[in-house]
Amino acid sequence: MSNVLSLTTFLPILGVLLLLFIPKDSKGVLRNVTFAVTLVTFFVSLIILTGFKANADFQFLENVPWIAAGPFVMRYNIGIDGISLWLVILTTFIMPIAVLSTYTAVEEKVKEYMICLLLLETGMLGAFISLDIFLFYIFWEVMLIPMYFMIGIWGGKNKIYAAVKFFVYTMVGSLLMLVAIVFLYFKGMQAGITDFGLLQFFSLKLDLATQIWLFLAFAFAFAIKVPMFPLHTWLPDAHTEAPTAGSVILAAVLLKMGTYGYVRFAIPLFPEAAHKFAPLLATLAVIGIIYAALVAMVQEDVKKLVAYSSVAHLGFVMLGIFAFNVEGITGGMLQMINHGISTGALFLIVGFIYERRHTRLITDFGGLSKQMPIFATIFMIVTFSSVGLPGTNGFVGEFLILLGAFESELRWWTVIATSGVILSAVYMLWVFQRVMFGELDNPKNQKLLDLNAREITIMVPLLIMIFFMGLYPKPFIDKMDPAIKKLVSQVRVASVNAQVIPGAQQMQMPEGHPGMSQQMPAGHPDMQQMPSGHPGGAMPAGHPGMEAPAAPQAVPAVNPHDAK
Amino acid sequence: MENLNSYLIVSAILFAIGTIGVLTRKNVIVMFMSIELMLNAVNLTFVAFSRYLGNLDGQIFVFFIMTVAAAEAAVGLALIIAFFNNKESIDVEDVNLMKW
Amino acid sequence: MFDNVWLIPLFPLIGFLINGLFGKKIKNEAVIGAIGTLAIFASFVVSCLILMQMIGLPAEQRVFEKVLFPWIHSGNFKADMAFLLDPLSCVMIMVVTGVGSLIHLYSIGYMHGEEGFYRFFAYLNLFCMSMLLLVLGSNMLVMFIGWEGVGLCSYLLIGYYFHKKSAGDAAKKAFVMNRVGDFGFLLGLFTLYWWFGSNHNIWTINFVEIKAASHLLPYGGVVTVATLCFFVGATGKSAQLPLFTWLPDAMEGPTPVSALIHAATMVTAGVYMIGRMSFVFAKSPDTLLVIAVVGAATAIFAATIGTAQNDIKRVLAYSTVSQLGFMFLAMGVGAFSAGIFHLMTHAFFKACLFLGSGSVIHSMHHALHKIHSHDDAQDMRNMGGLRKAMPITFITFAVSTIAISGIPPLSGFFSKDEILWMAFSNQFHGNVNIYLWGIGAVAACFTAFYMWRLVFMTFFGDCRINPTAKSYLHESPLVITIPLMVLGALAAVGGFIGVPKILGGLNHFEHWLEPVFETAHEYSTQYAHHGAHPSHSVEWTLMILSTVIAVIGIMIAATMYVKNKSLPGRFVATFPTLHRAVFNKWYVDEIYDYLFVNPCKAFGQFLWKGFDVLIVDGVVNGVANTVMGFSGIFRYMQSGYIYNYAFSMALGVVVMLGYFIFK
Amino acid sequence: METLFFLIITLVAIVSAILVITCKNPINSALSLIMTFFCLATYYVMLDAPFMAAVQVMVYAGAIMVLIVFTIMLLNIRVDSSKKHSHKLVLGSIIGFFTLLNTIFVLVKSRAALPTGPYSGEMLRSIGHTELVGREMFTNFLLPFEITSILLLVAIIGAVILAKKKI
Repeated sequence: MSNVLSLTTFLPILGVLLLLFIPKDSKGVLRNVTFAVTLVTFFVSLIILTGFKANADFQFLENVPWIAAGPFVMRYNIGIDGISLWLVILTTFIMPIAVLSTYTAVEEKVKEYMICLLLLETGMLGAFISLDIFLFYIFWEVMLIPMYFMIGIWGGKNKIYAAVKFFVYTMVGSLLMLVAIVFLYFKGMQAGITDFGLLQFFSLKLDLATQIWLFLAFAFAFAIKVPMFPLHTWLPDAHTEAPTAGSVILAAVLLKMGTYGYVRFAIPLFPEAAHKFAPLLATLAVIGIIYAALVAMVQEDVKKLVAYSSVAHLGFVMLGIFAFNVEGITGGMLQMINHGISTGALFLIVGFIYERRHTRLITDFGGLSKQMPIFATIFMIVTFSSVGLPGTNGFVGEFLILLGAFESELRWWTVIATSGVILSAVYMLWVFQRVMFGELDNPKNQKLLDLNAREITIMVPLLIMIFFMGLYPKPFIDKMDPAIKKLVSQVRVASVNAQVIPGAQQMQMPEGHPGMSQQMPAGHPDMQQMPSGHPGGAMPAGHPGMEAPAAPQAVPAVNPHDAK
Repeated sequence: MENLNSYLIVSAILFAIGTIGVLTRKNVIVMFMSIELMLNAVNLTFVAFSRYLGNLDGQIFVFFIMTVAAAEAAVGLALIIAFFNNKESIDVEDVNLMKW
Repeated sequence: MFDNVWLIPLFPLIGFLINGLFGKKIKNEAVIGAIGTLAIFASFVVSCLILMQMIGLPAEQRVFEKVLFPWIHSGNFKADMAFLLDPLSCVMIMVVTGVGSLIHLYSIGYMHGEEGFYRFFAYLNLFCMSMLLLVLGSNMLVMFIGWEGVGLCSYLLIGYYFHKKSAGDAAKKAFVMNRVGDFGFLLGLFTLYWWFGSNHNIWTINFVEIKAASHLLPYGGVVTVATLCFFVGATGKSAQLPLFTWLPDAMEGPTPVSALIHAATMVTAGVYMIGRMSFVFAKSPDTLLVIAVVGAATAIFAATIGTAQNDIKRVLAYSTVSQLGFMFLAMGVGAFSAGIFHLMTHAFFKACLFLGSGSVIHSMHHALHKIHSHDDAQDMRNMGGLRKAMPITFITFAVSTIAISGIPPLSGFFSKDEILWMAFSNQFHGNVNIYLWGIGAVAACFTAFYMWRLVFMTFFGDCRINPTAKSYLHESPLVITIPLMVLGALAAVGGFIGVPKILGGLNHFEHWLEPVFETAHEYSTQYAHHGAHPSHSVEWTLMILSTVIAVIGIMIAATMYVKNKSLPGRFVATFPTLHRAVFNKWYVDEIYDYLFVNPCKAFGQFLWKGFDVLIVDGVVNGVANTVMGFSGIFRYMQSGYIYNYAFSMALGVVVMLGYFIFK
Repeated sequence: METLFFLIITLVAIVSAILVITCKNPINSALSLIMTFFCLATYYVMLDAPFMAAVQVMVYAGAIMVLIVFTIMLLNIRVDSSKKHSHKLVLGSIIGFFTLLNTIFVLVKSRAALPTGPYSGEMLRSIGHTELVGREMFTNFLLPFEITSILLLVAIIGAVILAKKKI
């Protein structure tokens, strides 16, 4: 079973081949086959889960030659570690649910729709498992196309606008990333790197100026995908126009590409630059949290509201990642999965009522609890999961993120972000109240049917995950922990060398203990290597002699000119 | 027997006339005939060269060109009829589906 | 028995699952009610056993931690699902399960025939479970689960009549205000965790461990920051200024909910939390002062509003807010055990009052329903003279009212008097003491006044209800009156476990809690002004004074509402503005709407329409439009006419050929 | 004599070719085109390729032109009524002129070494053009010849499918 990772990734493509032989009029068969394919993919991915050993290494590696064009050597180089493992599982877990949700929602061009879904799955899985930067880029783009069609063909009223907006936004980012990848490769070649394999680039030492430019290009591409404020405006449009399954996948998995990109590429490849921009990105993340919450509050369309809540949630994820400590990144990773589950569930819920009423305006609803008690219960659980109620999954992630960020230099950011917790309750409960509570006064709503068996089947796995992850997140954390520790140590070496930007210093609490002790608990193995008493956090900004104390073992001397 | 160049010049003139016809006329059938004219100009060149070089390959090619021309005539005219059935016109300006 | 502490929250959880998942199919109210009640009663039995065992142990061994399973372990952070048993949590589980059992029993009668009967019991059990987690949690995070869990249940139960818009609004308001508090709680947790971790490499949120390390904490400084954050959490949960407005609105829920959640248990969580972390709070005299001031201010503020309300439950709600203010006052003056004592006695008499009012409403509702009247069954202006129709309800209600007014020797007297005494005699708030005491005493006077006003308006005088309806008024069934009698009895005698020394008592209660609070007392003596301790005669004087004050309050009420009934009307006519302000709760809701809610919505609207759509999308669409503009020019090259393409092609061929030939 | 004949034929061919592209009525264009085809057949005879001439007359002047004339009559197109675009005419003529220039130069001036074959005038006359072409066709070019049949088959099916309104 050494090829199980490839198998998981390309099973959906085999499914596409199978679908090609099914006449387009037999919609039932098409749906069932697609569902079966995604389900099989999920079960195969469980083999990965059980076979995965909780250590920091990349596992299930496959590495074969692929393209060798002149100096460019791309290899089919895949593997997963604790960080990508859960995202792979999340993808395979969400897909059958998404497919099941389309059984009555999509009636036109079913065959093409199912093919799009399966292609999308391969694209997403491929992006998560790629260890070759170029391979990653290919899969990254592969994801884009089926999604574009899903929005553009099966979307709502304004679908073309939304699809083009989605496409152009993402494309602008990814082209910048492509340039950066090529540039990085040339830099790598000078240092003796022979192919696009990601792991070799981790040990590549770049000077700060180069790092900054490359980081910016990568960060920009990922920030669009996340999406971070102020690059988020494609998301509400794409979400509102996309069909339910599209929204679910978009929210559950595609957005994770952005945050995953930071964790896997942007930060470990360019650690010094990442540290330099951490305050900026954290600021944007925090603005995103508050901003999206405020905007979500006044939305009239339920789906748009959920879309904005996504922006807020991913703001939390970004904050956690840029805390650069184990708690924060673990929280961020958990929150990615949580968000996939809860927001996916929310979109499914919106899809359910949309299918029944063909409207998503909040004012068209009210008092549905009376008519749809099961729906009300499920909606409530998901709402509270999204709000981050302890005992549900949302809490664990959010708590660890805030805790991690509070421990790091991002203390004041955390304080503001924590207030987002209040706002999320406001907008989620308000919409819940307006939709579910009150008088059932709209005559159209009085004939609504409660969820049927299929719809309940869709929601049950999500509900189980909501409680399981909320009450017993240990198995999740245990598998990702070693990989995250490794990532943190990778980044931490750099943190000492990174310039401390002005302002970070003022963020210290008045007790005025050296910044070092905050980031680095005594007893951490890295600690011994550091020159004792070097107050990493308290170094005056712009000090050109920065590289002197820490340089010998970690990073080549930073050119003072670049450092400015 | 005239020398090769005179044939070649005649064929060049015919080709040019055909080109002008294709470019200036709007009637699809006339354009179509102009294309036939251009093909024939080429045929003439082939036959002339074949004769002066003592090599029959060129004439064989003319056969093939004729076959292609026949096939083209059949399909092309069918297209024109189909187009006419749709648009009640054979004006090339009405072939504007590509217009944005 | 200690090892089985996990059974306590487990029983209600099982009850919740059975009723929640299958209640709809069971249908039989008796079965559902029995499941719900027995679940919590089983917890009560276990709690009793644990209490017995703990009483048998020497004081210093009365701490026990039970780890159930590891919960969140990441990096340095460790939080287990673990329970802590000590005298404090013992008191709390006894109150929660004891009062809880009675209220469950009561609900069987009160909720009879309601739609969603099973739902009610499921939520009630879930609430009990959360509350038990809150009080049993051995670290801040487990406490936080309970903390939010009770908020959730409060949300669900306030919104029980979800078809009423006011109920939905009230539920949301309660949850959001609680969330504001949670914000504080989390920040406090972070601050404490980070401070211990970064300074002493103690990465913990476990109460026992923090207590052991609490001597490392400085006085003031970061502790003030952390404790103030925690206190914000407490104000949200316990409806203190400025986050108290949700509690009166929460009366939209069924009456047993008001009794259980909004009087006896949940709202006291803030007080419990301060008690649980007394060793941290005691390190910051500034925070203690803030707590005392906020507590006193809430006590008087809510009491004034209580005097002008006509809805029987709202009067009780403001009374609760006011009494919670007393508890915080106690915490703020370092009288932790007095605060917990008042918490307990308050649970007895306030639960009894709420249940009594529920009994009244139940009866009123029934009577009004019979004559198809749409009058408000909760409005005291429609009541009067009910003592004849409902003797048991009246007696228990009256006992509890005497207790809350602070008339000896009922329970309220002992606890309230101890708080007032400590407010006067504590040694670390200096000159503020006298004001704290004064405000407390005035608030006590107001309390006596509005509580007796309620009693007089409801049970005395003539019946103002429609005469036909009057004949339908009757005493509630046994299942309702039994809990009333038990609680009334507890309200009467519950104070005797905490009789102060000066009255010849042994103050068992304080001794019982001493192991929990001794660390805190140790810290607070560090900054106490060691002045002359007030003498016994002062204590006696104050005690008599506070009783006299309560009696004055009762007298005023009697004058206004029994003897001279025109007085309230004339009073209103004389001070119309004052009355309007008090009647409208000092316009706090309106001020909040004006200051927070509306600006937030407007700002959100602005961000969406102004920033998102106009600026960000404007830039994006602007770029797109620029590109479109250029392509609009270039598109003329792409006419879409095939002959134009043929032209270009021919031209291209000619030019290229020409270039190669003539070059 | 032969030169004069050549010149006359050339004149007729060019004039009729010009008529093809200038006549307003497509029928006239078609008839002029037939004239041009006959002139070309004449050239083929002069070039010792009588078989080619025969095929030219039969396939082009006969089959293809009949098809075109039928189409014109079927569609009942009379006069090319739509307005003229003078700029198009001018541009087309210029391009046509340069095409002529290019073609003449390519054909006449830049003639590189071309493969010569064994078929002299005498041979054509003695053995016969038809037989020689036939031999060549069915020996060296057998496969392409067979493939043309497929091409024609495809064209027939295509034409039927395209022209029919409903299949």
